[in-house]
Amino acid sequence: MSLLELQRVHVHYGLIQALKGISLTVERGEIVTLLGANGAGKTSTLRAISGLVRPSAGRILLEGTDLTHRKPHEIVELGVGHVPEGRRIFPRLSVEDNLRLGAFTVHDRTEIARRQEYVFTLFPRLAERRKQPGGTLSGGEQQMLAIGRALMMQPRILLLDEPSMGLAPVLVESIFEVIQRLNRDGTTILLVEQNARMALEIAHRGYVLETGEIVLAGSAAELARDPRVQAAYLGAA
Amino acid sequence: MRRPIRSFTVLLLLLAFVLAACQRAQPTPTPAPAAQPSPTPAAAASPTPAAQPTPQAQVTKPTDPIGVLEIKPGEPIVLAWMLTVSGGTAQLGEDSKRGIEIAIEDLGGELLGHKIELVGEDSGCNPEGGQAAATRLAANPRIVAIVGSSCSSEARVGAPIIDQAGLVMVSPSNTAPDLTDPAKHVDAYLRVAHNDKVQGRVAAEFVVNKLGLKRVATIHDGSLYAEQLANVFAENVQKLGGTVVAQEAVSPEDTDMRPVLTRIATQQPELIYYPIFNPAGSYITLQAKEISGLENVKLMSADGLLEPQTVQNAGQAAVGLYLSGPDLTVLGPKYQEFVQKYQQKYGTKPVAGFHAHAYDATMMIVEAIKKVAVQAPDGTLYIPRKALREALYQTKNFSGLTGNLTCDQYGDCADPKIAVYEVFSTDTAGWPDSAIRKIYP
Amino acid sequence: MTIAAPHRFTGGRRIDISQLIVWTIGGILLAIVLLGSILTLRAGHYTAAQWRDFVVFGIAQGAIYALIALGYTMVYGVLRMINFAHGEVFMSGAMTTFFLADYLNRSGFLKAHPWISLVAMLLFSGLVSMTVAVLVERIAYRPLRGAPRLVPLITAVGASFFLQYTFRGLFGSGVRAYPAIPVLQGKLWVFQKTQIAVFVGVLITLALLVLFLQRTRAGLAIRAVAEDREAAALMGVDVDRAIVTTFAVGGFMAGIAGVLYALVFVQVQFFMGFLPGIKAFTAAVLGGIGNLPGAAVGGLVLGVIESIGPSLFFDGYGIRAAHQLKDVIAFTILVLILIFRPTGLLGERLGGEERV
Amino acid sequence: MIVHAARRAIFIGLVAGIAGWHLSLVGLIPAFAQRRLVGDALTFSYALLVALLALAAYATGRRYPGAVQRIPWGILSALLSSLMLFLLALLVTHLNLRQILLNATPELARVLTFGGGASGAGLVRLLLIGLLAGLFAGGLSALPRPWGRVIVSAALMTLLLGLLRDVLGPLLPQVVTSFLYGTAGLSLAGALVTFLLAAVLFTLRWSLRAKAVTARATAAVPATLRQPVTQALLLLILASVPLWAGLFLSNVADFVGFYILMGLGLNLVLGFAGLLDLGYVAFFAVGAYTMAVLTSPEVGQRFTLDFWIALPIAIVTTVLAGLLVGLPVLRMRGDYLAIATLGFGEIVRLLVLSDWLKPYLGGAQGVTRIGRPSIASWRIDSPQEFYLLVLLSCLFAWFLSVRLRDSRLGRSWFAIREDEHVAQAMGINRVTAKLSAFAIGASFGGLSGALFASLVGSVVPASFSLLVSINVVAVLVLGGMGSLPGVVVGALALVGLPELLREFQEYRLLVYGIVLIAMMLFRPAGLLPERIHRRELEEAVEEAREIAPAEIATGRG
Repeated sequence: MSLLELQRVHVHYGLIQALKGISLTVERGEIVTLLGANGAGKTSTLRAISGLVRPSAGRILLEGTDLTHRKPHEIVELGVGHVPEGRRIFPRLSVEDNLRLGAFTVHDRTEIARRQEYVFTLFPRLAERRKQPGGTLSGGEQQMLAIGRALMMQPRILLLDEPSMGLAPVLVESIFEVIQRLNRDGTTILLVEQNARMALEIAHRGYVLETGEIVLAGSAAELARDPRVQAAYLGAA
Repeated sequence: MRRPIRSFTVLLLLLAFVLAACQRAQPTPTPAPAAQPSPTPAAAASPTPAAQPTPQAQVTKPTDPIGVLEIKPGEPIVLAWMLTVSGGTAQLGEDSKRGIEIAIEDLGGELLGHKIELVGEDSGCNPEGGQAAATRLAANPRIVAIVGSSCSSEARVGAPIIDQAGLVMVSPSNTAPDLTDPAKHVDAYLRVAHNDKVQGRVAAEFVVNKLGLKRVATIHDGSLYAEQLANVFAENVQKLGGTVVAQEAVSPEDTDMRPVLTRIATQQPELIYYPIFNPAGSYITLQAKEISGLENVKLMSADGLLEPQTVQNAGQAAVGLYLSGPDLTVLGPKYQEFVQKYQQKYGTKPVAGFHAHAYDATMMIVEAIKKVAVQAPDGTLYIPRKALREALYQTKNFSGLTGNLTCDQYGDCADPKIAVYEVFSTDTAGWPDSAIRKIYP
Repeated sequence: MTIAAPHRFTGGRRIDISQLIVWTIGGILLAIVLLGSILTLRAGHYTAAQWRDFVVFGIAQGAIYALIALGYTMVYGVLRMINFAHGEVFMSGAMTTFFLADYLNRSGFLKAHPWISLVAMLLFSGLVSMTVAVLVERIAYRPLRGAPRLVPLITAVGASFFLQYTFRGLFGSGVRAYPAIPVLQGKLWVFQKTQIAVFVGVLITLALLVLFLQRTRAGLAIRAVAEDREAAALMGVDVDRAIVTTFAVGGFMAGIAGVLYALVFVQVQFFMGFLPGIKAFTAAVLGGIGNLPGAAVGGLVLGVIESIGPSLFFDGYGIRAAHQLKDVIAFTILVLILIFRPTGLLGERLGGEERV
Repeated sequence: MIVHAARRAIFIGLVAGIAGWHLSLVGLIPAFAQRRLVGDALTFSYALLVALLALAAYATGRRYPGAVQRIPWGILSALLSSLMLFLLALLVTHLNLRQILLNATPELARVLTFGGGASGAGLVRLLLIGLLAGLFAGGLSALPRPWGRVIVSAALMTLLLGLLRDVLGPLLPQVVTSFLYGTAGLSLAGALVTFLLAAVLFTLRWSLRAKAVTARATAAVPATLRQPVTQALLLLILASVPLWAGLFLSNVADFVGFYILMGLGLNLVLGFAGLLDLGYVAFFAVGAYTMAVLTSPEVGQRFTLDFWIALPIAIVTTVLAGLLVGLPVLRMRGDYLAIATLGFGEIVRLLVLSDWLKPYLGGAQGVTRIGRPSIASWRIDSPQEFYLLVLLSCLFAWFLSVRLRDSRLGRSWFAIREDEHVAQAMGINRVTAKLSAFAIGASFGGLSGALFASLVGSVVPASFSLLVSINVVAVLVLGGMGSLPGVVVGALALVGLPELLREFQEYRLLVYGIVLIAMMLFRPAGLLPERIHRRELEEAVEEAREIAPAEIATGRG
């Protein structure tokens, strides 16, 4: 059984159809990336998985458990972490409060403290600013906070939406390193990324979305070699 | 864009046509089908539901310049109320309505072999409410007479409409002087509530002559009643040689009166007169003595606060409060009995001050109906409307709960005896005797 | 660029003109108030003790506003909506608890154990108001969450009427008087003891509220939802529950406020929630809506201005019955704050995002 | 499945029962018991109770496809509600609750049990009626398409006719009245005839619509003529109201007209430009007081102007007032705007009430003896005559609204409503657009106020409370924001209908609250939605449900 499976998922916003029957799977331990142009439905796919939009048809399964009609917080409790586009940290809450919210589903205080230490070792910068409101951090630090927050819940699968967006190249590098490290530590990752080159570098497999449909699927290496992908997303002539 | 303009022209033409029709057809506008009470068309045509007049009926049917109401056997006699039963003043009207209901119950729900049906309109304690309610009642030809209105503002607008429709109204609680002012009084209007001219004068006489106080302050609450009464009081005090040192106003929703009382305190009055309602009235009572400079001030209010709640709400602070109002000493056991009925029927003590007046108004109307109604052998009842009015105006020494009522030519029927009471105890169980005593005149 | 520039310029200048007019009006108002104050003070009608009394009265009244305002501010901070029915939530607690208080009084328990009775009344009132607030949220607001802002505002008005007239229908339109609590009678220095009770009540409630928001999990959830509802949901926060908690806490405080109100002002009635509701909202805006200490400060400031304002501002002009204009002052402040400083005196908090 | 269905039936039954408790204890049911609708037996409260039970049964049954499921589950719900009602009757009879709950009277118990009392007989009666109501509701919804609706509509029509006895009775020819109506309410024969007639009428209407006969019939008339003809017909009917409606109905029509005027005015501000003004009463007050001060000999300079001179002055004054309110709130939106305007409305009311301005505005006494218009020798005095003036004003406002809607200015309002920033970026001058919305909108309110003052003949501050503003907003909400016909429907329903049922005024605001909430929950775009707006709102509400799936909506609660 796959860790995550989408079966012909449709999503509508009012009259506009964002997803037209997406089917995909993510296996345990994988990094899977979704590629596609703006508006192709990448974000909608993630939002559907974490329950922020309700699919009009289709099913979403997490290790066989149906997520389709659950509320977002229930899905989180089942082990789906989601770092949304634009990071969405809580700007007026302190770094610590932000992290505590990440572990909101955990009730054991020592466990929370342990995880917080783990995040702080991963991102020492955050430890320095633990009392500071999240909104005062720099862009890169905010992204660290966002990922750190998702780690606090120790998800079985982490959905990452555009983690590199708006960051300086050096920071992008380090973010991707962290992603890989997380994956090595056992977190399954579904990655949506504009920077297709880097995404394909770290991913095991990938899907390409166009206007709400999957048009290509395969291993990262295959996709990177595919001329259509090269033309559209990797900027190769 | 030409379309609207064209239809507009069509409309204008149509309107012109209708206007012309209106003007010709209705010199005195009254509802065409309900026209029987209209003053102008001769009475000959008026006994209306004359679709199938029985021979006997024609013999006994009276004539009347403004119409005769015909009540067939089995049909009820319809009385109406026009009171405020919604919004912030709701309890005033509700209380009066209960007085009417008890009166009807006391009659056994019947009069001259006909059931009494009670209909009513909310008049909302404002002119447009009075207007709407009055037109509604005016359009109902089955109505014999109206108990109402609650507030003087309603009556000012409503009474002319009621008058034009040939009905008659008896108000249980309007006290504004202008309603029975010879220049402004309309024929259809009577009241069993006292005229505030009297109350204001008596109160002023009491303060200046009996208590010997010269410096007074007044507070009203922005209601028509309170403002008029406060002004009448102030004028009379000045006439008697006193000074009005402050004239303030609060809003009925105010709860903290201390600031306004402090303002008044700077003028060092000897007495504060605040003819307003609860809850605002009780707030002043409660808070006045707390103000430095007002420790020894006397407090006085009027019939708006002449109810057990004033004492319950203000507790110990109410002791020593003067209240002007109708002379309760004449109320005696009959009133007590009434209050008991009230309590039994509605599960609460009277919630405002004019329930007994409403009862009396109803009974007065009933008496007048008994006087003028003509009963045909087949049971049909005829009530000539003008005669009914006249009978009401001729009411003399009618012994009601609120005193012996005698109506004057301008519709003032109340027993004009105004007394001043002093609250001496907080025990309201045996209201009024257990808590207040008459000290003037 | 060259084409766009003049256009932008004229647009900008027009706004400036309208703003200029607004600022001029504001300035004139300020001048009137200042001149009036100076005239009043120079006339010297009032003694220092009287001025002090005005402030004292204002604080007592303001404390009540503050307590109700806390509920407004919490709901606004979390949901960005004006819970128009909050005044009625306040009323429902006070009205219902009257019967408990009356019962305790008749049975003699109130005299024998005043403190226990008081606590029982506060709890009871809080629970009633809480239930009402939660029900209102469940029926009138939750199904409409995410709809245009106007929509819940209208249901709130509807809920307000519904509650007012339900209570009127159930208990009648009469004014009811709470029994006096023996230990709270009399004066302490310049204050009535009941006023002190209210003031202490406000401080305790505020402190508990801040602790609750800062120190508990539920409080954290509420703060998160206030900032970003969707992100909070992604953290595993049950948004519905957080919102219900907000209403419950706000309702409970309104219930407490209801009893404290009854201690000071004694009389309760079905209509009693309306005006304090609007005033409390004004207080919340004054302090910076969404800001809890702001609501408390706003309430006190409003109370004091209402108390002192008519005498201070208008006496100098010899205006008749100046006290009648106290609500005019309150509403003018409301409008002026909204125009010139929409974030209030202390600035808004609790919530994030730009608004206005 | 069965468990789920049973739970649902029980839930709805309980909810209906609680609704019954509420209506009983607030006094609605006992109050309505006085009003007989048909014959001597069927009172308004009985009709209401039966409707409640039937509604419970219908709501339970509507989920299921066939009568086999609908009827039994519906009956279960209805019976449960009956039991709840009986329980209340028992409580009321055996516990003395009157100290607290005013309406917990023995009388209530009698009404609740349909006259049976809190005894075995009452229980049997209630259950029987519950059973019948359940059967009726289930059976009705199981009928083929039009019949259920026709029967319900006809029944409602009959009840309405019974309810409006005092209004309609005097208007109809004597013969008809005496046939239709008994001593109170409809006579049995009258009810039967009304019901059959209404049923035939509704059937006809339904089949007409189904077969699109209307389309063919109107197609016979040349297209260019069609609109003017229907319009002229409509206008003729409208203009003839005072001829047949009588004094009271004309008066109601006038008040409906005042609210239509205000509704159209607020519609420009709220419906078109999307600015929520909760202080609209301010303009109504300014119009009314300007008229009062200028034409009454009582206040101010003590000179009086003619109505026709005062009217334009009143309108100009309100336009200025509109600008004065509009200027400072230019930058506000949403809730803040609503509250600021609410503040303005209250300020106006408090100022006219104040003793300070009493020499000019009359204070608490208000102003009486306000002038009435006259044309040549004809003095417009009665509500009937006034009606024509009101009608003319309404039509004028209507045409102006239509013109504005289709104009450049109208489009810029819509743009601001949709997105202020985008609108500004598109080169729309936000200041001019907003100010003109406020000013023109205000002028309608001022016109309404001036007419109002003149008709009533006196104004007092109490008439200009916040309730008026809320009323106007509610008129728009009910009709559908931005929709012109919606304003008319809203005003008829929220101002006209309650006037016709004035004796139930006590419950007016209660019902009002319920209507406001129910409208927003079930039909947020109003009864006659404006096209663009409807789609938008429904989507938004739909989306709201998707994001935060409400249990109420899905019925999982």
